[in-house]
Amino acid sequence: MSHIHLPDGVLPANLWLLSYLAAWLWLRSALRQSEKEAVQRKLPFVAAMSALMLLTMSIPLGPLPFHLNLTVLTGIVVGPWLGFVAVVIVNIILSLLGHGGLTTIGINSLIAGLEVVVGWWLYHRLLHSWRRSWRTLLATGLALLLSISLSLGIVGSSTGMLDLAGHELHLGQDPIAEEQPAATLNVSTTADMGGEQGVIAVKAELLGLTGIGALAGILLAGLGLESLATLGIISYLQKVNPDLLQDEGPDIESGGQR
Amino acid sequence: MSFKLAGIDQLATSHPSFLQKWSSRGKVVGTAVLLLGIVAATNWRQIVVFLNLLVAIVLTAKLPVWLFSLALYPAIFSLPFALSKLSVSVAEAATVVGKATTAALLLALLVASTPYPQIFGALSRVLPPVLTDALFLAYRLFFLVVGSLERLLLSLRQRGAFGKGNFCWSFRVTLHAIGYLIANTLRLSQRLEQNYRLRGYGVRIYWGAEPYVWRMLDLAMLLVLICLVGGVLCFA
Amino acid sequence: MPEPLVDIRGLSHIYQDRTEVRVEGLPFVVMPGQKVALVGATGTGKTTLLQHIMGLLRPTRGQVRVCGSDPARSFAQIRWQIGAVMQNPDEQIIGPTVFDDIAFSLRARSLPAAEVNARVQAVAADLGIADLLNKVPHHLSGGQKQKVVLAGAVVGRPRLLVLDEPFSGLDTRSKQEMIRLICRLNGELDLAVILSTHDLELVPDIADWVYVLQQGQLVLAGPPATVLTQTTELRAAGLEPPALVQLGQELVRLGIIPEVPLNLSMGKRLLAAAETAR
Amino acid sequence: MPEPLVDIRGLSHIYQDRTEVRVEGLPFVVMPGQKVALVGATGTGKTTLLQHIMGLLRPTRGQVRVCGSDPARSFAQIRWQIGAVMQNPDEQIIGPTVFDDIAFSLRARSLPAAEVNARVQAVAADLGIADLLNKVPHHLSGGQKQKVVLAGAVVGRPRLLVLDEPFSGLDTRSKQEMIRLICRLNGELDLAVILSTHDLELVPDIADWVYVLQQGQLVLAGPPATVLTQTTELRAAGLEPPALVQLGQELVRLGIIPEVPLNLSMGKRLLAAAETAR
Repeated sequence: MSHIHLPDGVLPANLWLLSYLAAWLWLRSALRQSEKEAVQRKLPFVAAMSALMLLTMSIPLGPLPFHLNLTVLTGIVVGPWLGFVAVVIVNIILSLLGHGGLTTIGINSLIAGLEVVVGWWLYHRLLHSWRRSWRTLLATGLALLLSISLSLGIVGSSTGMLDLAGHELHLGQDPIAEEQPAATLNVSTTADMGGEQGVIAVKAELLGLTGIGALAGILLAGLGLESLATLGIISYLQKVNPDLLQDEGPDIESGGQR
Repeated sequence: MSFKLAGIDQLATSHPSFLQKWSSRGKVVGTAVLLLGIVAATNWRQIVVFLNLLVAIVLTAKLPVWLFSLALYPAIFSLPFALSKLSVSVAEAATVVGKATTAALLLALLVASTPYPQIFGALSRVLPPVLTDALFLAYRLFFLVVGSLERLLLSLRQRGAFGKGNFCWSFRVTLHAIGYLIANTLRLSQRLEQNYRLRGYGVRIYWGAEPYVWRMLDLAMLLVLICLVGGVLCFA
Repeated sequence: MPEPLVDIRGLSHIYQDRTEVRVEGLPFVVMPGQKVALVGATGTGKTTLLQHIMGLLRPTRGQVRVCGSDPARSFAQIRWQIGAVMQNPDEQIIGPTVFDDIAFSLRARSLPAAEVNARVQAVAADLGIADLLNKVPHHLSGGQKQKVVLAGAVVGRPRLLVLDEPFSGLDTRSKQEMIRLICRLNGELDLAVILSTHDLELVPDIADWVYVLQQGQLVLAGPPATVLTQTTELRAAGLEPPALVQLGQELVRLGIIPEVPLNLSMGKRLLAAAETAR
Repeated sequence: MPEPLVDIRGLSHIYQDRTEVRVEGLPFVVMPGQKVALVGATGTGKTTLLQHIMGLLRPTRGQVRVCGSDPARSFAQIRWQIGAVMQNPDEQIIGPTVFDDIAFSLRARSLPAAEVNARVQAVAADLGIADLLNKVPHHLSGGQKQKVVLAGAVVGRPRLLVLDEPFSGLDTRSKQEMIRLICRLNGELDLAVILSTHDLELVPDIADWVYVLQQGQLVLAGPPATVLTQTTELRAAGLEPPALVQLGQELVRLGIIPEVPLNLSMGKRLLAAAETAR
């Protein structure tokens, strides 16, 4: 949902270098932390979730041009620390295949990593006593909302696109004075999303659907879809393999051939 | 996607070209130098030089044309950024798209001329070992899961999964399929890890038999690249 | 003479990675209610042929007719005429419970819940898996899973059942049980059966007609008794004739029994007859 | 008497999901250079037993000794003594080319490149896959892939080769070729072989000792000629005796041949002898 297919060469150097540094520090502490959690035993699951995230990005959801990210689900299944490791792996492989740049691995990992951690924390900690369905929906929805707003702010402002508000940027209708802030937001989101959502936002603009309404609609649709999808997948796993959803994550010896 | 990955593997290991003469470490560092040049480029002329260089390499190495399609995604993903730059100038917009496309083509060239264990091996010099191991496992798993998914989708299609024109039904089936894939992939990852462990994985994955020394050929290639990147950036 | 259910001639399919798979030579024809085995070494194109029958692939060249129409073009109609069982049951079962999985194709056709329920119960009872309906498929044995897949394939009352290597991975008991079930469904529902396999031992028990595929050519066709005794031709196609048939041929040559036994029960019967005749 | 290579007694393993798998009854003992088949219906615990031998699982109860030590504890040492071939070759291939894959365990042991090269070339030539060394495993057939896995398992010159259902999915030709290769490796390298299977037809060709596992109990042990003719006991264990053995028993009862043939060549030999005797 909020994954950025941000290509190389659009972010200012200080931003991607800084995000590289931050992601590196986060990764170090994630690895140090997970060392205590028998990382060797859980490594296969990290790899599995990475492979699945890569895969679901190529499965369209019905007629809609969205794809799932599974970031929150990854957090729920392998935990917050190893979940970040999985996210880094996904971004490295994606960049090697042209989906997102090499210089943007840092920022992409930070934002997706945030979804992993917030999703895990909401699901397994804050809302622990809630019903599974509400807990899943809220954990996914809130985690995504947070990461979207954050990436909006960081990327939008740092690429200087917020400054473009003053320019005539509307591709659809004439801008009128009151609509200026909405237009600003729209453009920055376009920049932030970069990928399908960005393209959709631009399409929406071309269709004349400028303003906060169209944008909110698009974002909410994507956000709602990923939340519903996470819920659907979790209820399925709950029926089929409940041990995968335990707090400690799946255990190495369960399942498989006898 | 799986077709492309298998095709890339095939090219990387068995496509004869002058690229295979360079060591993988040389190629990885060379890629980094060129990438820095692309990222640091400030106008479209510089990008055009880099792009031409890469296209020339792809063509002289007789790599298949579909390699260019890998650079197509970033071109699309950079469009929104380009649109926002249109207000400044067309050249600015072209630079944004050009940068993304050229960088992606550069990486495509690297993966199509260097076997993946060697790329991961070079990465393992800078990345923590746990990350490299998981990266490697994820890459192998991806192949297996794609195969499994393809067969699953065929079977589902045959059973009438997606022909109903009913979004809710298709959505539910898709979620079940993804749920199934997750459960299955987690189990598969355990078997994979066990099989690898039996064969010596876990001590430290061995990433290829290249010696540590830099050969003259690699150094010469790097020197040429550095001069070229420096020249282009200063000149234009 | 009734119209053939399946009629395939001069098929060729070129995959995305440029490899070409051909099924030429004899025409591949299946009549209603017939049980046909398609045998050939691995990689000769058995699966490609079956996927064309199911309408999952479009031929690059050649003619494919199923129930009188082109299955790839009229996939939406043809689909309900065909039930399919593939090699790996794990890659076909996605319902969270056995019931959900068997009901899948009925729900895809938007049948009312009551009818779905009645049909699933009936087919599960018929195949002896009624007690599994509430189970999670993951925990079943390979043989049970394959029965679930079979139930899901025939619950929609198709006219044709296509099975692609359905026995690999099953033990002998489970294989025999699957064969018994398939033959019963064939008799009860007048269901035509097409089955691909590289295991010739099972062919006499399940098929009344055999096609042999050798490097893209259908080279032999006929009833099992005719085809399985042509050991030279089978070997040329990369197939090993059943051990029982080979031993039986020796016994015939020695004059101990009058004809080659195709399966164990026939062998025992022939020997018993030979004993009483002496 | 030499020390046994594998010695397992009263094994029980409780998985995380609380299911218990037992391998009790007779002790499971394998001597150096011996070829042992472990047969049993699916789900009886064959894989669990093999995983204990390979040190991948730690027994909840019972004793597991391999090469004189506990394989789960001294996994790092034991690993190089054991080569393993599992059911699905795709899940075992690591390298981007066949060469890299076969070389994997040698490189993991940091052997010098020249020795790695020599050993890989030798084993590939031995198994008849020297022409595949530069290929990408993804494009090979199932039988070729399984040979690559076998090469990767024996290239490190282990003392024990463990094979878990290595033939499922292979056609008869590939099965026979795998069997020939395994037997040759056994003879040349004095390699002990433990193989699990539910396909009794192949057991006489590959094993000189058979263990039968029935619901967590090792109930039968002995050479193939003894075990495979005990049809009642095998049926009780959920296994179907080979058709050839059953027909052979009839022939013995009728006095046509003096002993039960275990495979086709033995059957033909017995019949030829019977013919000349008449």
